[in-house]
Amino acid sequence: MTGLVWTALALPLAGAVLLAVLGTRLPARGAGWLASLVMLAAFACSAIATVMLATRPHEERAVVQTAWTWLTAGSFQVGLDIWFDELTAVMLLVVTGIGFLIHVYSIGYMKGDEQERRFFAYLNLFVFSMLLLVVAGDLVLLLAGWGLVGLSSYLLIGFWHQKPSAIKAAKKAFVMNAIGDVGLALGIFLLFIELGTTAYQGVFAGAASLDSWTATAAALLLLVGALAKSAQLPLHTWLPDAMEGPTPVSALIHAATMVTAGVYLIARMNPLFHAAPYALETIVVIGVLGLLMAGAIALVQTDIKRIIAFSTMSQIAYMFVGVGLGAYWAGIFHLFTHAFFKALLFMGAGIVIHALHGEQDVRNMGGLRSVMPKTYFCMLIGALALVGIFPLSGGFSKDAILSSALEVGTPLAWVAYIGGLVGALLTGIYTFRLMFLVFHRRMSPYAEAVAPKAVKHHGEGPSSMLWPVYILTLGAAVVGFLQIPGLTHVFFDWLEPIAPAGMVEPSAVQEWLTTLIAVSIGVAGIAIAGHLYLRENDAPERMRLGRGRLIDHALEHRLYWDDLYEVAFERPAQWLAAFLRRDVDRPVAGWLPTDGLGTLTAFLGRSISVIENGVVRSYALVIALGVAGLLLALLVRAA
Amino acid sequence: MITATTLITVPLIAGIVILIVPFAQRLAGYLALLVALGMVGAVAGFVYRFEPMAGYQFGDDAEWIPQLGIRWSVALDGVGLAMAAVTALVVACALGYGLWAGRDRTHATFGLILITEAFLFLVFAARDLFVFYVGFEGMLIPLLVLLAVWGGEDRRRATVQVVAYTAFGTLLMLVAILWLGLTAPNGPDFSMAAAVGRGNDLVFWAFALAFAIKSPLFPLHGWVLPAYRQSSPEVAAVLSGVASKAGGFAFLAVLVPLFPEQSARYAWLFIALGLIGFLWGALLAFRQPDGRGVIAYSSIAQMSFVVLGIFLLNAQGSTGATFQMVNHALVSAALFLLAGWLETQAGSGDFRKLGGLARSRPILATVALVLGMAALAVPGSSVFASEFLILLAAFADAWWLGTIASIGIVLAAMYMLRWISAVLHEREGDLVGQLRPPDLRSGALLAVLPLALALIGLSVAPAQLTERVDPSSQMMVSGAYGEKEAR
Amino acid sequence: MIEAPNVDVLAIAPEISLLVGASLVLMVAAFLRGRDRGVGVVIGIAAFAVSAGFAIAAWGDAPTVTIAQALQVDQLTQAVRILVAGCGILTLLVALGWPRMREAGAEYAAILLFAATGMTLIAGSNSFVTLFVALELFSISLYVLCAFDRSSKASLESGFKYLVLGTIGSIILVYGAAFLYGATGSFQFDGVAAGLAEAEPGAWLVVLGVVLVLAGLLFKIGALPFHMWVPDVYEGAPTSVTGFMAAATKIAAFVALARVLAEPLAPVRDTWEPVLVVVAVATIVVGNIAALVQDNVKRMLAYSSIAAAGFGLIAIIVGGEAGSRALLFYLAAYAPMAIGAFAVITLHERDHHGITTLESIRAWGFARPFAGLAMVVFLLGFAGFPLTAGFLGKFLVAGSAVESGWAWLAVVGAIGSVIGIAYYLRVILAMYDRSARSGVHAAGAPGLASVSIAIALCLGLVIAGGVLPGIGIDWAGEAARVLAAGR
Amino acid sequence: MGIVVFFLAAFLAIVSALAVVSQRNPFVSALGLLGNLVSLATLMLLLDAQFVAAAQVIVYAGAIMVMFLFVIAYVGPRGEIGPGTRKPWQVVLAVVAGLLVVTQIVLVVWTTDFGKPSSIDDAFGGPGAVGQAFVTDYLLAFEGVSVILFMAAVAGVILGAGARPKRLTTDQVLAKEGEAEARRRAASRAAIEAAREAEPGEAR
Amino acid sequence: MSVGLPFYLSVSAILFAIGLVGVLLRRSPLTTLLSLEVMLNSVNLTLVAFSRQVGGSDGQVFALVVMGIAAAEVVVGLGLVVAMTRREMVLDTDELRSMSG
Repeated sequence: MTGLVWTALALPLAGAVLLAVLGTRLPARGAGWLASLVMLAAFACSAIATVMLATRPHEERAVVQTAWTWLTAGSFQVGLDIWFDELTAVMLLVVTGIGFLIHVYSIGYMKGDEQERRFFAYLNLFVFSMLLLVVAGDLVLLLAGWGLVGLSSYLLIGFWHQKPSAIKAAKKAFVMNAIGDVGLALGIFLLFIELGTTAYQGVFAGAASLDSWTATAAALLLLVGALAKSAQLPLHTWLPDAMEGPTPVSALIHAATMVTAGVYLIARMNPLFHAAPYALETIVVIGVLGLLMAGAIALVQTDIKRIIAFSTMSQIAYMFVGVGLGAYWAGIFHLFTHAFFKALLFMGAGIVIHALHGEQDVRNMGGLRSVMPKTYFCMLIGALALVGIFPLSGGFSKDAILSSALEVGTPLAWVAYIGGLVGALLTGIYTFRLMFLVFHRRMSPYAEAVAPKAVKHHGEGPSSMLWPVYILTLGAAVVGFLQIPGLTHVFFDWLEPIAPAGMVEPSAVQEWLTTLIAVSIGVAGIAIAGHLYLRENDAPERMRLGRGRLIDHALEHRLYWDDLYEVAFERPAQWLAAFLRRDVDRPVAGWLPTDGLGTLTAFLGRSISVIENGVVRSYALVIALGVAGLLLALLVRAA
Repeated sequence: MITATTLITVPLIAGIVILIVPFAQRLAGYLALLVALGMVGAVAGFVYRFEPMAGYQFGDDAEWIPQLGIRWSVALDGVGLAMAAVTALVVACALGYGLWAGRDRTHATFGLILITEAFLFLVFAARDLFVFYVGFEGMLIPLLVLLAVWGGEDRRRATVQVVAYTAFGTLLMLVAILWLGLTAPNGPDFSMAAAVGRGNDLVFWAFALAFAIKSPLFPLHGWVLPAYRQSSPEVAAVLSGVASKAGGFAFLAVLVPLFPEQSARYAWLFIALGLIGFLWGALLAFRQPDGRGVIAYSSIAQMSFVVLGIFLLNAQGSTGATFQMVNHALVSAALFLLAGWLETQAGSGDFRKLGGLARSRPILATVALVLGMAALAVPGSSVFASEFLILLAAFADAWWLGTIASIGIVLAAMYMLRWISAVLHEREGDLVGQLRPPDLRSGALLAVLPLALALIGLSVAPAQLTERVDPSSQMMVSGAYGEKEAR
Repeated sequence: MIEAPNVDVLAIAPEISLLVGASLVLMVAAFLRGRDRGVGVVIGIAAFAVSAGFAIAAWGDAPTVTIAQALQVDQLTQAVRILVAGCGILTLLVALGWPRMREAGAEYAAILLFAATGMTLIAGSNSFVTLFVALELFSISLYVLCAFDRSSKASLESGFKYLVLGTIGSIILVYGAAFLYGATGSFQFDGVAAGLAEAEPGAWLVVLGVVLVLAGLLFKIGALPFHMWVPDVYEGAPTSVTGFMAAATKIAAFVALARVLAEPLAPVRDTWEPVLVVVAVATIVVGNIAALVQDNVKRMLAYSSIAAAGFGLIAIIVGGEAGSRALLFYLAAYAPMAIGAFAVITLHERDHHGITTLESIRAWGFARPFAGLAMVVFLLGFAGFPLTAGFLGKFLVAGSAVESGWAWLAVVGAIGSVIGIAYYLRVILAMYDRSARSGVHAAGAPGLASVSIAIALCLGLVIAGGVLPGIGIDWAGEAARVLAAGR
Repeated sequence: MGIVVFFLAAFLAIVSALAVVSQRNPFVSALGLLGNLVSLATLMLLLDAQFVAAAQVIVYAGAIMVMFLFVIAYVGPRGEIGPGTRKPWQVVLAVVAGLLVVTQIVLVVWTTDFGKPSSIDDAFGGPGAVGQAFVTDYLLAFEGVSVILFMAAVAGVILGAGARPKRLTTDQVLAKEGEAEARRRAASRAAIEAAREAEPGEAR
Repeated sequence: MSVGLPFYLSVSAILFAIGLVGVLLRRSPLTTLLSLEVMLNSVNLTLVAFSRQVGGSDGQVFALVVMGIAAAEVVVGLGLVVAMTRREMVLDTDELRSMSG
């Protein structure tokens, strides 16, 4: 079983290396198939391993295995450990499964790009990193995966590196993630100092013994890492920019897998967070704020992928709320369903963009329903799932989170509950704003000029792009049935052992009640969107609810977070660096001890040369004065 | 029998022979490369035979100048072996690059590089203060000549700056060594063992100054930028890759063990300087207009960080510092070779004239990316492992120390990404468009590849190194650690 | 009846050999008028060799005082005899490279032999009369040698300047000796010492005598403020003579100074010690700083020899066994470097057909690889880089200072050395300036082979003294014991 | 009597010394030196140093002065350089140095208690006593002086002897070598050029 | 009352200073050499005076030695002057400064 996990981990790495080494010796088309095949194999391994895990008795389901000692120094020791349990299995399946589909999709999407091989190498590298992150049995190893994920994300966002905007976005993502890495690393330091180990076993066993301040500090530091990776407040600004990358990347990394790593981390570290209630509350607060803010911003975006990106941020904020409330299973469940419908939405958007020759602005779309019916259908399913319309998957998972808030019942939980419902309204509006602007209404002139012709020639897309979408559509529709309140209980049962201190589980009544409310709100949101955007008018991109220019302006500028960072950090740092270089380092360290002293000694040397004037009687004078002077000094001294 | 003496004598003699005998250019290059590869083999043999717990090994100890109590005493422990290994590798790669790039009067450059290697080995293996001084000062000569003769436009000034700094430091150290050696209780004795704990503050500072300049530790880094910028790529690689490590190594292997009391007492100062230097170098690297500037300031930052790690005086700090030195040697040597290659091929290292090189140059892009990512310590890389250890040690020392230091990691990410994108990405620069530089191939690739592969290897299993280094490095700081605990 | 004093012929055989050699040379020259005068040089070399042979044969004999208390023949005397003879041989080899030697070689050799006789005598002098006579013997010979190139205005000028200033120096010395005679009633060293020991401390007459004697001797070693003649004389004199002056004169004058301080003036150490400390510091500082701005290489080396004199004074101040040993080794190490360096300059003057400046020597190192490399080694030796004899010399001097509580003087010396490195480097940089094209082609000319032999010999000595200095240190130690015992 | 002679001789010595250093004409200076050394010989006689006084007159007047006069005659009017100096600070400092030296020495000798002069026998200062000292205790010095004088004679020949026929200066020798060298190089350069033109493909 | 030692020494000191100042002020090489002779003479006076005081002949012997050496030095000095004249150099020591700095 562990062998399979190792294999699943090694396969994408091997794929990446193979692609990098073979390079142009590999036919361009072959690269995609090779990468996809690797992913399929990895998925198969994961699936079989999961089945084998399921056959084990409950208490033997957490398996640890060390390949070799990775790093040691003094008492500090990190093994190359894998930790395979139920949570790992879920993540493995999501990463390899969705990953496989996206690989296949990419074959079509990237066709004709001259850098195809590089793309698939990066994709495989990403999957390896993500797998390392989820199977790691040691916090340091998790951090390694954590960082490598960021690296692959950087590479993929900046894949089209000729575009300065893409490179800028990639750098931004990397730096933000590096901040998160540092936070995570600091948390690991603290845990090592307190517990003497960074392996999960030791940390889980020792978490309870930590005093509450230490536990809170460690948890908050880990949370910094989670926030950066999952693009949550206040480290979220990189995610919308990350849409500069190719669409499959957005689907894989910025929807299904990487950005959910923060949720995974919190769920994984639940014994620690359990010991740090303040940290959990912080997570809830951040989650609520994030889901509202991201939903609001999504209302006014015009880039199709950015809308989905903000939606992703918002949905992950839901997951944060879930894990923050202690309903780890609900958070992971939402992660699971979200992976399907969000990947689906991105891939659908990718098909649209493909058909429009790269156009991403929703104002240049419209009316595509008739041209691309299959895509429309699939995306509709995805959108409904996102809004949480019964019986699609998103509803079950989101409502599980909200109803958990009911179960918890603290004031904060109530806030979360209300916030979540408001968020659901926003979700309905922005999702169907997207759908209406893209697929309904009258075709924009650009779309009219491009889309019908493209579809006529190539169909809605190559089958390698469509089939993954179909599969995901199916998944988005049905995976929610794993956990139908009162009926099925698979997900909770499966994940229950990962939280030794127990998980919050709402009652079926709470869940159904919430579902009722949430679905109504969602439908209301759709209706509002219909009211606003289905009618033809001259300003479709405007969210006309907020008439104040201030709100519009603020939302369009994403509530000024980027500007804040620029003014608060970037510019001062740039200025400081320039100042130090020009006015401090060069003169003080560079000039003064070398040229400065050199100038001084040269001046002294020339002064001495002046005395050495070549006139012999002047030399004699110096000698005479020297003798007289020495004599005087010594006679005075002797006297 | 191959011992540490072999490591020193063979490249020294070979270097002098190659320097003097006017071989044909190619022949001299191949001979030098052969010797350098032989050294790699010899060091590999040492690594294979090394017993981590057995202290100093492969040593020789013989009378040299008995009148002064000076012995030819050389041996390698884990730390020294790690440094020697990386030196052998870096020098071989630098020679390979030089051979490929082709210089006028090759035999002289190659001979001098081999001589440098010999002196470096001497520094890393010395067990006698006199021997140590010979290596420490001796390596300066060939490097200076290499810089002064084969350097860039502004080489004169660079040379003078290097001399002004380094000579000053080492000569004061010489006086300190004399004091230690000649005032030994049982007559003159220059062995390091006899000097442990005997120094006073002045002697300590004389040593510290020399090492700080060589490292370079903030604020004594003024010579670095001109030296690194004006050297030819292979010399810059040796200079920043391994020669500067002599300073860091000396802090760990000489200063701290010899002066446990002072090291513990003044540790705070070195920690502070290391911290400032780490951030300072990173900030300045961020504003450099060319690749070498970035790498030079990142070297300052990294070496300051190493000093910080050493003066934490615990196992993670010292092992991490050693490991970090190895990593940085590989990274900066490779980056300098690459930056130098770029300058030759694209006509300039100026960012404004570069850019867009990744387009249709997959090998260059891959190698540069791997190195860049290693340099910015992407988690999972070997540099990450070493920085992690140092930061962990810093955090254990004081939480705020580790926290502030970790800012440097983020800054490192920023300047390395700037370098990568300025060179590889975005629009093609003017010079790139005009000169159409080729992809990284043949000799230049072969020279950089071993360094990159070594980095990858160390990323896969860093413990292979740390396990060998750890007992030695812990031993080195144990005395000072005891003092620190006692305070 | 006048009782003839006991003259131990064997004890003064070296001097006799030199004088016989001089006479022979002159006689042969008379016979060979108009024909090849190289014979004179050969006889000169033979005379030096015989002289050195006698001295070596007598090495280790019990010290004697001969010719009625006038001359001490001990290890120190023998050492100086050997050193001076060595310098003489090397100088004659170098001088052969000078075109004038074809006409006036015999006279040159003869006067060089006279000068050498004076130098060996001064080292063994046991009274101020002997000291003065010996001093004048070599001084006047040197005036002649400096002006030997009658066709060169610079040479005549340097000879005249040296004569005027040198005579003033000598007069000051005699004047001082007269006052000491007045104070103690004796010119004999032991008599003076005994008289001074009885004299009331700080007596003005004694102070007067001591200051004047010191001034006279400091003039000869070229210490501040009596150094003014050095640059002009060194620059103007024929280059081989300059080398001889820098090497042999320095040895003789320093040994004489050391003997005078250790024997007659030992009781008044309190009087002269502060003088020498001030002079030493000033000499090191001024010599080094002034050398920094020189463009004429000979002149620069003249200033550097002033600085070296300051360094030697440190050893004199330290005194005792360690200081004297260091002094002797330092002087012995300095000699081949000086002669070698000036030999290289001789070669360059031939190649360049003119004086040696930083401008004219540009890129010359590439044209003459061997001489260039040798020059680098000599300059590094001056600068005190390891593995050269110069390093060991400075090491011993600084070591003796540190050992006996004069560490700050060692630090001053070290700082001076840093400046020194800067100007030696200027020469190296110029010699290997790739941007310049050497206008000089290595030309074969008669006599150059012997110059090369001399350079090779010097090179061998410099490196041997740096790598295996044990014999030299023992040897210097044995010779120096005389001075240590005298106090 | 002794006092009068002393002061007279001392006065003459000083005046003649001043004449030596102040006269524009070196011939007059030389005569001043003559007066100076005769006065000094007188003072030495007062100090019972008859032999030295005699030697003073003989050596100086007989040898040194003659040489001086010959050379002065040889050089002629070119040897006349006026006392006027172009460096005022040199004058000031020279006088300061001279005064410092003289005052300090005078101060020292007048503050030192020398005690009574030793009693001496008749032989003191005579040729016998001095000669005996010379060939016994100071044999080496004696021989040394003779070697120096021998060497000086050789030197005098080298420096002042009549010019040898057609002797080139060093600069000329070097220049000649240089010309030969330049010719050689020009020839080889021409040969290389010719070879290049013959094979244009090979030229770089 | 006889003339004491200090008188002689004072005369000698004065002569020494005069000679010294002569060297320092005069530009003619010949006069410079003559001034040096004055200094040498003054030293000789000192030696002889001390010799009388001490009562040994050492000082007188030294004076004779000095005389001999002065002769040798004059030979060389005058030889140099002759050689300079032959090379048609200006006989002005202030002009003898082809080397300086």
